[in-house]
Amino acid sequence: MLQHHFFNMGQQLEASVLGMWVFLVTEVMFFGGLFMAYILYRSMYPDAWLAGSHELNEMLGGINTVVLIFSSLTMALAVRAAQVGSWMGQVVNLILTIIFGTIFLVVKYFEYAAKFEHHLVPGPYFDPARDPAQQLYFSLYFMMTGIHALHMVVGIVLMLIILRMAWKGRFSAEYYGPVEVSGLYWHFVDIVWIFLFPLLYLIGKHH
Amino acid sequence: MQSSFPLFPEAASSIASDVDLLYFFILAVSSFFAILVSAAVVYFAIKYRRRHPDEVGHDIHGSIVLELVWTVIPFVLAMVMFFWGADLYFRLARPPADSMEVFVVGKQWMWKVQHPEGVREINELHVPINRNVRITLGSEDVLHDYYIPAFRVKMDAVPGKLTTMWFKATKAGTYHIFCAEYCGTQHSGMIGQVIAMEEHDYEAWLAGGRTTGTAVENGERLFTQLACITCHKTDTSGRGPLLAGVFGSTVQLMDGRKVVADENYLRESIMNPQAKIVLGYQPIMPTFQGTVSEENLLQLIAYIKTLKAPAAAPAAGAPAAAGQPGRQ
Amino acid sequence: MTHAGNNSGSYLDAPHGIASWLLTKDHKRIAILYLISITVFFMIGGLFAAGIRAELLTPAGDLFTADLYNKVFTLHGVVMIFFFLIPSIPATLGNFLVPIMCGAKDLAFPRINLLSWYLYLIGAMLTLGAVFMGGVDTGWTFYTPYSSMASNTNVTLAALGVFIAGFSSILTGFNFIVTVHRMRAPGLTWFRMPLFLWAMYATSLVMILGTPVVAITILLVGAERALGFAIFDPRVGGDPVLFQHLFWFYSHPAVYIMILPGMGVISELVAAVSRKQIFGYSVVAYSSLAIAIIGFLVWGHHMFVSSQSIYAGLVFSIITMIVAVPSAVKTFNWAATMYKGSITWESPTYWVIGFIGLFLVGGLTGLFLGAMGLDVHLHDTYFVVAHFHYIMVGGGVMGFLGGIHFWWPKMTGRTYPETAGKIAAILVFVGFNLTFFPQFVVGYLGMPRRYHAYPEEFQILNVMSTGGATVLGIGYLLIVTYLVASLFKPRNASANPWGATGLEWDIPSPPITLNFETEPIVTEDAYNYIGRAQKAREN
Amino acid sequence: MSHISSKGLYYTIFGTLIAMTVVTVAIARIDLGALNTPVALAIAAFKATLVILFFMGVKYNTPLTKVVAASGFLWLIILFGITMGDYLTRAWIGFPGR
Ligand code: HEA
Ligand code: HEA
Ligand code: HEC
Ligand code: CUA
Ligand SMILES: [Cu+2]
Repeated sequence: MLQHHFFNMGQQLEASVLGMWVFLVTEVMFFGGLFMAYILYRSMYPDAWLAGSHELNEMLGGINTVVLIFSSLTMALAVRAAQVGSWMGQVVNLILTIIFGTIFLVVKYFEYAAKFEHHLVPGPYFDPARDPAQQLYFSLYFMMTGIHALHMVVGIVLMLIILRMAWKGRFSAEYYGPVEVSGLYWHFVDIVWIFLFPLLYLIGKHH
Repeated sequence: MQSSFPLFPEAASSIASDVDLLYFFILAVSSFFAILVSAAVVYFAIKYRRRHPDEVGHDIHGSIVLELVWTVIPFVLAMVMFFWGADLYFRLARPPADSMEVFVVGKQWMWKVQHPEGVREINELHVPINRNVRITLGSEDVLHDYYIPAFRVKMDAVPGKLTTMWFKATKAGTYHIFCAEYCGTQHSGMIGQVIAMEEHDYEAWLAGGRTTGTAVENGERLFTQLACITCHKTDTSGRGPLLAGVFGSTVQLMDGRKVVADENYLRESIMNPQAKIVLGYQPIMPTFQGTVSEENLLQLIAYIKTLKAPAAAPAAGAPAAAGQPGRQ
Repeated sequence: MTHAGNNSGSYLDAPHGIASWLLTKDHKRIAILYLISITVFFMIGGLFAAGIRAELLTPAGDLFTADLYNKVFTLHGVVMIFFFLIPSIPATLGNFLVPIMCGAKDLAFPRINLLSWYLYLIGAMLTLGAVFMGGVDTGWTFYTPYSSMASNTNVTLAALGVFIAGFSSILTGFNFIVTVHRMRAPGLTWFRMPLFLWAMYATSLVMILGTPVVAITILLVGAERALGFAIFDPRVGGDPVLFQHLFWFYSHPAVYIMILPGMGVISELVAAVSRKQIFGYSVVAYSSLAIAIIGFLVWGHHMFVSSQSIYAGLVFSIITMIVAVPSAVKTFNWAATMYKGSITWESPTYWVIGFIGLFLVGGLTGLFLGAMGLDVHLHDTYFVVAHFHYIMVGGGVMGFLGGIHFWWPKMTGRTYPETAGKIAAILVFVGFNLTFFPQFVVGYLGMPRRYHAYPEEFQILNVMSTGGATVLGIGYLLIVTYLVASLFKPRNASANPWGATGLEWDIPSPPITLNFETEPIVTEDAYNYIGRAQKAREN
Repeated sequence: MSHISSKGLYYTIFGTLIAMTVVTVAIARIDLGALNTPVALAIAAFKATLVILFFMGVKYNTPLTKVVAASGFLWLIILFGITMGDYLTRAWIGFPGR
């Protein structure tokens, strides 16, 4: 398990955890560019944001938020199971995590389909009756949720790999780095959604 | 014009020699440091050249005093450069109130100029010397940049908004205009000339130019042609707000924000009317994006700017003009 | 080719075969892979530069069409920046030296290191693909709305290439940070680290914090073009200037990705050629971090005439002036290190002196640009072109070449002909100045950059520039020639040909696959020339 | 890193996160004037902090990890703060495009 260039397991685990954190910092900045555009345009076109947000399905967004929180819990429990060396705990929680992630994507698919039907996809087919500035809103909506969904896909693939390793009993109280590190990634993707949900779905719901 | 091998640009505006002065100051500081350090390095390299293969240098680790000295001195000099540069920049950014106004629109790949008197020209700009000239810049397509090296002025033309620059020519002559922001194939062909003339020559030139009415007259005509007038009547009975006095006022928007109605606000109100809805009105104004060219837009704005608030202005403290919910 | 028996464990020899190279996880082999690839891209970028200079020999745009010229300078900029200079020192010398200087057997994530090289290659291939499918003409800055709406060239493909190359750069930075934090040998405290490590660490910070922002920005431009999205589109109320903010948020700090490694190399070289402790070691170390961090606050100095608020301009201008100070401090410390040194006149010294002189001019002309009122006149003229070539070619490339000359014996086990090295350094220095000094003059005269044709009165200066570029090109060709030729000679380099300190000089040239037979233990500060000499005398 | 949190802690955090989600949705229906967005963001930030501290275990991690985790957000503030600083001061001078 110890790779040739590390001197001991502790060094290896510390290096991979630190590595994941450093990587997550780059992820924060990556989404940061989108949030920057969001902040600017929302401050310039509050009405367009209001109108755009009204087209989103708050219910589906809310369900997805809950689904992701569930998946974060099972992820945390999977890491814990690895730490205490429980094979059953790892496998069950990882499977649950993957299921929740998949539910999220399925819901997302239905949301996107509705947007296509209602001519809310920016570009030539965008509903001409709408204020053009709403194209900014929907462009950002699709970029932000789309890139987030892409991260979910990557996360699910990652989880499948980890599941396979866990299934084979590769992890133990001494060696659980990969579970922990992919868990960090999974939680990060959840955090992004925690911000996206109110910022995209919950604008001016009291109107 | 210029000699065939110039090494320094002509200084033909009121600000040019001030810019040059700062240039020479930084040049002097830079030359000092560049020569000092290079000379030191070369001198040390020769003086302390290695004499036997096993020789090592002296045991010197550093000196706090020296570190402080060469931190503080560059810092102070850099601050001088900053304040000096900032002062110049502020002067370049603020057109004097008495400036005559010229509209310039950049378009792939030409400059269209419109004088207040209505004379138009392409890729040329005739200006009188010793008068402040304020240029309002627009762009029809991509970024461009109006650059007159002899005047040391430059400003981007940004699609979607208006920008400003100004200068006062001091020497009659013909100078280059360059497009300094990359804008596609003919970027290097988007050039022209400023012709700075004595005041009376300029008047003569203006009189000889063909015009289709002043900018304001054209704006007024467009205002009718485009049927703005159907909603923006000369009293408050229209479906749109009364435009008299709007320029420079503070407008109350439906979403609670307040904005000052400057040129860019007027521009946006016409091209993207939904972006800011005046309090008390419906978002019914159609967009004129695509219908109104950037030049016509400048004319409309020039016209709206001349519409002064009605004589019976409300007394101080009284609510805004009757029927004008959005106006303050 | 003969293989000296005592080097049988060298990383170059075992295992054999192309596959063992293409699938290697050894940081030293990856460094070599990178070295080969960036050299190829430097040549390609240089060919484009030759095209630019040939066109500008005459005022009329007679050699190329305007369209072609625009593609040539765009690709020159894109290739040189993203595929040559940004990876140059970090991915070659950095990859090779960071683990060794740390006393580690490899980088923390060898597989990711290899991945980063493949990402680089994929990005490079996509960009080259864009070249073969007709090129791109946006300038390396990809300004909207030209790039998103007006240009009818292969922007999307090139942008994708840059996007992917960005990830390669992120992964390199990420690897270095973890390595420096977690893999240092016992006894190697932060303030015993060679300054090259400090510089690589600071560079990596910029890579991981800045690169993602430009990646997403480029992706947005791609989405506008490919999917019809609207982010910067002024017709629906988008702001093209927002693109500039996002772009320069990365691309100004990126200029420090390009120069900090060079500064790190020069710090090593100055100490080694003077056989002396660096003057003000900790100040030089901290100034790298200061540059990396403060460098993030100045990006708007590229936007003084972009219609950004003048108050924002004020803030950017003052911080620009402040960030110049740590560079100044470094320069003075290098000069002071040479005072009372024992200075050799071997070829690395030539590069050191060349670097300091040219970097000085480049950096100082940055001050002209940072002074807002003056930048109004200078922005987007050849003055800017001259400024950044002085730093990037005079500083960055000189630093890179200096480092290559210095560590070449270590990397390949071969020495190169000293005289040729000196002649090349002089040719490059002279040719460089002849190329770019006239551009300051023509820039202050007002010649805008990215111009395919220009007014006649600028011709003489442009002819000088083209002449200089020829000399410069010959200089570079000479270097490539003798370095490549040296590879066909037997390995003759000793472990420590310069008599320098540093962990890399304590191991054989070329090093063995896992660098160290036993884990090294560090007991002394970096550049302990005097201590070592004393010990040698005692024995 | 070798720290192992109890399952109970995870369930508590989970419960809080769900509750906070309900609160956000509920509060969005109340008109708080200009405060709606800040409140929504504050709740989101609170939720994110919980995830970072407990699910991701930063609370029990080395100071270095804490610094790294914080630096991402610090740099975001730089990006947002300075850029918006430009846009918010644009109208001050009163000449378009300056
Ligand atoms: C490696 C690359 C690199 C580096 C290190 C720098 C370093 C600096 N740059 Fe440069 N720059 C570029 C690459 C680089 N630049 C590029 C590529 C562009 C153009 C991009 C494009 O538009 O395509 C550009 C453009 C550019 C502009 C915008 C010009 C314009 O388009 O209008 C400005 C403006 O402020 C600027 C300033 C500076 C400053 C102040 C420094 C400072 O960091 C320099 C500090 C160094 C010194 C000052 C020298 C040493 C000091 C002394 C010996 C002591 C004396 C010092 C004092 C008195 C303070 N640069
Ligand atoms: C690392 C970065 C880097 C490097 C090394 C260089 C190297 C050179 N650059 Fe480059 N340059 C940029 C980065 C760089 N440049 C950037 C970012 C721009 C802005 C682009 C934009 O506006 O978007 C630019 C723009 C630019 C311009 C301005 C174009 C314009 O605005 O219209 C010019 C003009 O002279 C120029 C010249 C040169 C020259 C002569 C070299 C020389 O140093 C190159 C010498 C090298 C060789 C010549 C190669 C070696 C020899 C061979 C491969 C053999 C074949 C050669 C011959 C037969 C001659 N460059
Ligand atoms: C169909 C009716 C209609 C037409 C036609 C119309 N407008 Fe308007 N306009 C409005 C309404 C309603 C408002 C206020 C709501 C808003 O801000 O969109 C308005 C607002 C404005 C404002 C902002 C006024 C303020 O008080 O802040 C300007 C400027 C303006 N219009 C100019 C024009 C010009 C110029 C034209 C013609 C090219 C035009 N309008 C055509 C209905 C119209
Ligand atoms: Cu217009 Cu360049
Ligand atoms: Cu910069």
